[in-house]
Amino acid sequence: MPLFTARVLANQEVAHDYYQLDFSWISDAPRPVPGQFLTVRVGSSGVPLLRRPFAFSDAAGERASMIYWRRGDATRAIAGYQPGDAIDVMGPLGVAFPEPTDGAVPVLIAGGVGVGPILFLANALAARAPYPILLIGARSAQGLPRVRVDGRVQLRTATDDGSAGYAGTVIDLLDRTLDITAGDVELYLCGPNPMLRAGHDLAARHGIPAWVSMEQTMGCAVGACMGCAIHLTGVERYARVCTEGPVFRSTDVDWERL
Amino acid sequence: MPLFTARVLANQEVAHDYYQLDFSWISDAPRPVPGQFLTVRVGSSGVPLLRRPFAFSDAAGERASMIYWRRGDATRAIAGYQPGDAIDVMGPLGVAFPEPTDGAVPVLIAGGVGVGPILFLANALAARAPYPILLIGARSAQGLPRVRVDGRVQLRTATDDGSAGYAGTVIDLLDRTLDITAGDVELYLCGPNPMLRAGHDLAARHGIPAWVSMEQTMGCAVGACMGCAIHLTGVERYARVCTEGPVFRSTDVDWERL
Amino acid sequence: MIALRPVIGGRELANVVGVASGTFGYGSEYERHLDLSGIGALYTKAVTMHPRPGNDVPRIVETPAGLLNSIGLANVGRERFVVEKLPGFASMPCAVIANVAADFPEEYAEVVAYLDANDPTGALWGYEINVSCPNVKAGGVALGSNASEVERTTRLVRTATDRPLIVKLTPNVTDITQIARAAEAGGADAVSCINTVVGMVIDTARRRPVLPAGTGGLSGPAILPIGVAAVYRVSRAVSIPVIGMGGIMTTDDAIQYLMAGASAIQVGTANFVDPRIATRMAAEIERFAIDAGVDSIEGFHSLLEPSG
Amino acid sequence: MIALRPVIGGRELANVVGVASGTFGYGSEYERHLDLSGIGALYTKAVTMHPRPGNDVPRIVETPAGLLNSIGLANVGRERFVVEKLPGFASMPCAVIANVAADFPEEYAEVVAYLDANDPTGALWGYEINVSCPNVKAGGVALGSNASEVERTTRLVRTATDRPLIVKLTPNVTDITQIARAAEAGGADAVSCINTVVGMVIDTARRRPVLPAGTGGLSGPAILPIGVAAVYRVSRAVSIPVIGMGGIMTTDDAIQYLMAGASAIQVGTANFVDPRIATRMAAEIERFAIDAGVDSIEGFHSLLEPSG
Ligand SMILES: Cc1cc2nc3c(=O)[nH]c(=O)nc-3n(C[C@H](O)[C@H](O)[C@H](O)COP(=O)(O)OP(=O)(O)OC[C@H]3O[C@@H](n4cnc5c(N)ncnc54)[C@H](O)[C@@H]3O)c2cc1C
Ligand SMILES: Cc1cc2nc3c(=O)[nH]c(=O)nc-3n(C[C@H](O)[C@H](O)[C@H](O)COP(=O)(O)OP(=O)(O)OC[C@H]3O[C@@H](n4cnc5c(N)ncnc54)[C@H](O)[C@@H]3O)c2cc1C
Ligand SMILES: Cc1cc2nc3c(=O)[nH]c(=O)nc-3n(C[C@H](O)[C@H](O)[C@H](O)COP(=O)(O)O)c2cc1C
Ligand SMILES: Cc1cc2nc3c(=O)[nH]c(=O)nc-3n(C[C@H](O)[C@H](O)[C@H](O)COP(=O)(O)O)c2cc1C
Ligand code: FES
Ligand code: FES
Repeated sequence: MPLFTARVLANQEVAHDYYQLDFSWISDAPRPVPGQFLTVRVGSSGVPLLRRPFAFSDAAGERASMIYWRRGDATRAIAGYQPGDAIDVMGPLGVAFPEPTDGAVPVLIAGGVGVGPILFLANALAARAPYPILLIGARSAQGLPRVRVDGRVQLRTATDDGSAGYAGTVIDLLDRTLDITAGDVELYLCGPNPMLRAGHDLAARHGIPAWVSMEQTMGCAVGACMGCAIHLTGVERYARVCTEGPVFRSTDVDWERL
Repeated sequence: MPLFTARVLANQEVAHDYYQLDFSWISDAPRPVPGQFLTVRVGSSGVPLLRRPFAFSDAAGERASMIYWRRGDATRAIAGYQPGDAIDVMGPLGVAFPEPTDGAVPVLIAGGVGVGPILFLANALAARAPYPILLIGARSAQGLPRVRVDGRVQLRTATDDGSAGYAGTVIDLLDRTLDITAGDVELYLCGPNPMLRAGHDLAARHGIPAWVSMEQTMGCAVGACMGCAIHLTGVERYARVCTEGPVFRSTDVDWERL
Repeated sequence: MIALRPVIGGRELANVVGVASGTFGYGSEYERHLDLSGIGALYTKAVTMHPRPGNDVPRIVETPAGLLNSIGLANVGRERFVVEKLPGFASMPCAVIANVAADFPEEYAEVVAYLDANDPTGALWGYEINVSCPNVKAGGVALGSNASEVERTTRLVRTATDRPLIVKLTPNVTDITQIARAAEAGGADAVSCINTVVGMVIDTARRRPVLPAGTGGLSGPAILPIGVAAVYRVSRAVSIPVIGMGGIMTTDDAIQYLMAGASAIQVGTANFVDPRIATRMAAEIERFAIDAGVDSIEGFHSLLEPSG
Repeated sequence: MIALRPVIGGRELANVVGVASGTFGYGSEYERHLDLSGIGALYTKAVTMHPRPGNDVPRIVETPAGLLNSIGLANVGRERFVVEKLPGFASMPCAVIANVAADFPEEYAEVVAYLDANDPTGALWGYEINVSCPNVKAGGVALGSNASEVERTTRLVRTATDRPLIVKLTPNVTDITQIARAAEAGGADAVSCINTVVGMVIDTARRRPVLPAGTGGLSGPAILPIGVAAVYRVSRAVSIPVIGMGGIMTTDDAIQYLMAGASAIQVGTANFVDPRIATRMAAEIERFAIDAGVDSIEGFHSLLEPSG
């Protein structure tokens, strides 16, 4: 849970209302791995009050990145950061995506704010065969992020309005992709809950394992406040997204009670 | 009480931690006169919550100005405004400094945040004889504002540490000035309460009239909330700084109960 | 055409958004500059038996997302109110409701009876009985936190007027629903809540409370969730309309109150930030209602899905 | 050398700044990363008779300058608390105070007796009795707003332990001083206040309260003036020490509480914003004391000039 002041290195729009923030990463903090997140404190006036969690979209050497959706007070403020500005960060936090089972093709599915962590994972998994398949969905072409993807990753995109890539949801595209992918497959999903749930249902139908990265409003982000609970399957079982997650096995999540 | 969105024209440091903000003034709003003030809404997050009052330091054509001390949340935010930025302003508000009695030499005394309105008055009174005498005080040289003063104004400065101008308080300087000023004199003061009070005492001793511009925390700024009261002399008499003031005859103010 | 018109004691208000007592004076301060016809109701600064100078100064101080005040019911008193303010109300393009404060139950009734008698043309639409001011020694929170005193006060005032009668509740109590029920039992046509929350700010440099009275009343966004919770509970405890307020700055805040069970709302501190806000909010609430397919105030209440 | 060491029930704490129950877990979450030796006291998440899963989700939502929570006392229960948490406390470089919650008075005493019996080495410095949680059906605000129940609960717990006993008060009452006096009469060594303020946030898009339970407890800067007022009043009503909290984000906020009459303070929601804050604040308060020529906690109290 290192806490430190990082420096903004770059802050650029990568899709409509989506930005990538690159910032310095101190060398003695643990190196973030895909699936982990950080929290950012925005301002000091009490509004917004809480630190905001964001997944890492990259981390290498003394540099780390996140991709964020400009949607509310905190993210609007972050969108105004300039190179050189100080940011108060805490991380890396949470558990990482597990490695795929040997020989399984990792199929990665991202929508909305899920692009960051999934991209990080795709670039990490590109180092070894079988190479990952990356599916990114958006409402329309302008929602698709302009980001750096390792050449070994097979990237396909889907848009709801058909303005780019496959015309349909990214889960429809996943369905098609599974049909044409030989051998073992393992799914990794991050995005809005309905997308995660549809991915889980599909995985269950195909009998393939799926990992999902979940969201919940956070207080402490380190497991102390019990604020970020989600329901797991089973009787009255809860898990903390910040420490038991954010990555969960999709069969552990109680999809009826989100 | 016109309310409108003005545009920042310039925003420049004029002394250590003091800035002058120039902004557009819509032509159908009343022309601000010396002593009047405006209120500015800063941000929209609820912190800071209230509009902040500032005296006009100038107004001509479609341009108006204020000089402000960067001291807290709101003024720090204002110091960050760039030319072209929108600002939500309400004004002109309050009563103006009265004209000096015919033939009387207006002696104007400013300290701290009082510089703006006194400067505005000095430049306005420079249009006719007898020309005003303007005394500006600060802790040290770097607190003295670099501002445009009409050539007909006799300007003298005082610093507590003697680093520029007269070595002493601006009230000491006033005392000296009164000694050497022939004929009728009328005082106009704006600045911290202890300065105003010392000016009032001096005026009383010399039997000359003095006008003071007072401050009080404001809610509505238009006379509706009774929040900005100060004590006047007499039994349980209060006056609203926003509408009965901010300019008061110094003998009307209850200096014991500020 | 949709009719979001609160009905209180058989009379209708033009829309759901009022401007709260103490934050809009007597309207005259704004009349020349703003079109007040878009306001549902103007609640006057409190009127009392005798003129009151108000509390020592300073009277207001900002807190995190809030405002703490200790005005102390500064007002001209019922007689000058009738002479100086009433005539203006007759021509006001919105309903004017007199907020009435007093030291003890009988005095409330006396002030209301006096106003009623001196307002034959009905410039006053109705009354809001302030048994919830935290900044006075008598008749404020002390009275308003005692259910039987609230009931007795309401009953006395009820006999003094036939006009709509609203009782304004304090949140500084263990169980606000109990006080609301007492007001209902006493014959109130509606209850309004919340008045300000007791708070204190200390100036650590000057080593004393900023407000000479020590404590003051907290308003503004900081208390929004406190007000919404109060309205949610009170509206489930009484069958008369509930007028909600506390921290409303945006249309979304207002809709929270309406969904929570309010039949009308009031905007207080927000007027200081933007005096045009009530009119704009009234229009935006209409638009929300149209989009949500809501065509009555009750429709707002039933939008809320039952919790837990 | 100055000694700002609160003495509660005859025992001394290292400094005036504690971390509030529910906002710092059991310390273990922070231990590896922060030096906890600068913290005056760590108040644990509430411990109950049986494990509690906590309330339905989501459990927290931000409000203007505040945080509304409905955690529902999620905790492992007294038995696992003793097995899993206690051993860690013994080596903790700061005092650990167990925050205890229960459904009824006897159960509070039973949990405390159990902890006492199973902690022969005294890893627990003392107890804070939470009769003020707004997010449970039994034993929370309902119990804590009833003076005689608070007195009875305190008395029962008092017989169960000789360690310092703090009773934590709710602000959701008409007169908090009455409840504080009941705790004192029951044998409390100190009272702490305030727990959270009841509030509600409605998600107007989803048309339901954000928290499935409907209401939750409001904390954070929004409630700062409410807490300061409570401490000011309570400290003038009882002669045992008062531990102040509610909305403390800065050292100046903490000093407001100390001047208002608190003998110690707790930092809650602010830990989420910056977990290092308590340690820093403790050092800054020492520095303030030196500058102000204050050499004891009582010195802070007498800094405040009498108001009005
Ligand atoms: C583990 C995790 C990883 C995330 N990764 C990303 C990411 O890579 N990119 C990205 O854009 N977003 C990510 N998010 C979501 C991100 O936290 C929100 O977009 C952000 O908090 C919005 O803040 P705001 O003030 O701009 O908007 P607001 O208007 O305050 O909030 C918009 C929504 O954000 C969520 N939110 C607000 N506060 C919090 C909080 N304290 N904790 C969690 N959620 C909150 C709520 O659902 C709220 O409805 C992640 C969230 C979690 C829990
Ligand atoms: C009639 C009048 C004219 C003024 N003219 C000027 C001017 O020309 N230049 C200038 O720099 N300052 C002027 N002030 C003072 C100015 O309003 C404060 O400096 C400003 O509000 C500080 O805000 P802040 O958020 O930066 O600081 P904060 O830390 O919020 O406040 C610092 C101090 O400012 C005062 N203040 C805060 N809020 C208000 C409020 N709503 N109303 C009044 N005072 C408040 C308080 O005394 C407070 O202690 C004037 C005040 C009044 C009443
Ligand atoms: C400066 C000020 C003066 C007030 N005066 C009165 C009053 O005279 N009578 C009354 O019933 N309420 C009074 N109130 C309370 C408001 O009417 C309202 O109940 C409270 O401020 C909460 O609403 P808000 O958060 O929107 O301001 C006053 C509030 C403020 C801020
Ligand atoms: C997430 C959360 C959980 C809490 N859990 C407890 C608890 O278990 N027991 C308790 O006595 N108080 C609990 N509280 C209340 C705090 O200890 C404290 O009284 C309150 O938050 C006010 O302080 P603050 O504004 O500094 O947060 C909790 C508060 C929060 C925000
Ligand atoms: S955010 Fe506090 S436990 Fe997860
Ligand atoms: S600020 Fe409201 S009356 Fe002056």
